[in-house]
Amino acid sequence: MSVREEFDDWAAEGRDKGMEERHWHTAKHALARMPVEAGDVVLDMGCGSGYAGRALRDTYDASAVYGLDGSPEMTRNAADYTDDPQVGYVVGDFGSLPFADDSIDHVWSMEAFYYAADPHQTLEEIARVLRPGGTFYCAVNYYEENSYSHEWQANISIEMTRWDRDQYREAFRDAGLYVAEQDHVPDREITIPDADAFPTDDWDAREAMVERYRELGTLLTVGVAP
Amino acid sequence: MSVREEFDDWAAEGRDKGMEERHWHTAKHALARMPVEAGDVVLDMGCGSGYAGRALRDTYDASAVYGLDGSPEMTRNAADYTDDPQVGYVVGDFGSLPFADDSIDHVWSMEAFYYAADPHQTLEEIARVLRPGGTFYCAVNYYEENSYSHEWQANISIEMTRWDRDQYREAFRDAGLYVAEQDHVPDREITIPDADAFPTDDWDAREAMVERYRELGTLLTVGVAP
Amino acid sequence: MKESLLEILCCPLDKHDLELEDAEYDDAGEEIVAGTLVCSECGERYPIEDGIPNLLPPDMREETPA
Amino acid sequence: MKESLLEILCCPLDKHDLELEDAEYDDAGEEIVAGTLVCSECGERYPIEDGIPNLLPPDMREETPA
Ligand SMILES: Nc1ncnc2c1ncn2[C@@H]1O[C@H](CSCC[C@H](N)C(=O)O)[C@@H](O)[C@H]1O
Ligand SMILES: Nc1ncnc2c1ncn2[C@@H]1O[C@H](CSCC[C@H](N)C(=O)O)[C@@H](O)[C@H]1O
Repeated sequence: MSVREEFDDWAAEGRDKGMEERHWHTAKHALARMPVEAGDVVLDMGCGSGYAGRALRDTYDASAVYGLDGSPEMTRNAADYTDDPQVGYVVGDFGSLPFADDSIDHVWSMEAFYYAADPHQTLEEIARVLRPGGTFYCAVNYYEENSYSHEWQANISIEMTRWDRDQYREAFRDAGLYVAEQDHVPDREITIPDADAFPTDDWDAREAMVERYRELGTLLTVGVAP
Repeated sequence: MSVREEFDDWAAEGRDKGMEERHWHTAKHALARMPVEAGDVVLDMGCGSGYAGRALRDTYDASAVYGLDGSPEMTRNAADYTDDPQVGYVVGDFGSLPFADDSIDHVWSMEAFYYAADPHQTLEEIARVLRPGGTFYCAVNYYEENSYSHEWQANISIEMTRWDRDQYREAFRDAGLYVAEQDHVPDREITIPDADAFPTDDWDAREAMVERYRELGTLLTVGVAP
Repeated sequence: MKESLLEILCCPLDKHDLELEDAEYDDAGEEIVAGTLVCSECGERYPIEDGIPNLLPPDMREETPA
Repeated sequence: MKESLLEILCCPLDKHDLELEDAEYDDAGEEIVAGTLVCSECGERYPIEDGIPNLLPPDMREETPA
């Protein structure tokens, strides 16, 4: 199945809203770190329901936020959820961004980067569209150190990139981005039941759930265009 | 009083250790974000007891960490606490760094930057010594939004710079640094007593203490040299 | 989509400028609701559907069934 | 201080290289415990005390009372 087919289905099933709710727990903390100034143009890559772009507009008074997604249905849903005329959507693929060189101040991406067919090429595309000094905030829950995420590949037909922390930094640098920061952003909001509730349907042991959410959390890597 | 006199006194009174203990609550989270690679050279500006540099060496296998401080007594204490031959100390002033251009991979500074006599000049010095892509992690508890810190100036003879978030970002950019991140790092470790313990000696209301530590916390601004 | 988006959009294949054809605007005249974006270099045509430009490379784009 | 530190140290005033004079080493011969760093350009002299180089600009440096 293609990205378009797979995620059009997700959008039709309303999974965009479920992701928004779960991802917000950590995404909001990473979004709050972004050095967006009034008047900046921000790109949300793999925007899903578009919640991150809307939050950026509300918080920073960015002059425009564009959500790019490979699934037309995702962008249609996102547009439906959006009142703000300064927020727009584009159907496009991570591998060949339809934006001019140096045209974007900051790029955000949550739980989407690893779907890129060629992640190295996608990083080069990001470095190309960013203006000098622009940042790429790349947030992922699917990564090597998060062993709990490894099984996700079995549920999806698209091949996912599973890098570890070091590979993220190295790939950013190979694409010409400086690495400014790497961090695990914990999810402190998901409810972790008391020990006697375990095993649950999803978790054998409480310690595993604590490790997954409170310690590993979301891996954030921040790149800066030279 | 000069920086040397003021902080030599602090060092003699053992206040370096007290600061280390308090500052570690937030410093460790910011240190953990730094993109230091094995073999990098890191500078700790205003190192005090030197705990941050030692932690960087232990965590990242940096090839060398240098603690710079304007107080000879502080560096002497720091050297006493240090076994690691790859960690060294230098007495020097923020305003005229004794390091060659592009000689440092990353600069760290906790609760020290605002003592610089001319903070703009200090930022230019930092931009000068950093190699392209090197980062400056600047962490402060004394800043405009943290109203609880304003009274500190009354207790010290050195004039302190009290910028707000925007001023930090703007000054970094004026000095030619890209701004990659800005964040409030909460102190989740300091014990906040139950409501009925208030007023305490230091705090009128529990809400104020919560705001100071859990919300405002330490202001972190990350710059990247072009 | 707003016309201002055109300033930064480009052809995903060769990164050349796009030209707007057959544009239909909303009642306020602020949003382009339908039309075609045409690459000024390679001539590739990209549809605007429901106000959202589809700039997938042609081999990844499939026509939405009617 | 280690000799390797000399590779990146410079005169705080004019940023020129420093030369090591009158160096005393520890028993292992690995650490410089005393000596003077001299600017190759302006000739300003900076002491190494207890193994720690004092590179404060001269007007900020005061001799530690004996
Ligand atoms: N190669 C590709 N090009 C463009 N979008 C892609 C893509 N691969 C995956 N996507 C999109 O990336 C999204 C991943 S789901 C994450 C959505 C959102 N950022 C959130 O945090 O909830 C999906 O909407 C999917 O359509
Ligand atoms: N202009 C200046 N040049 C060099 N060091 C300075 C300075 N102004 C202040 N300092 C040093 O900065 C330190 C501030 S106290 C903070 C110490 C340590 N970073 C910690 O987190 O605990 C003191 O050791 C003081 O001597």
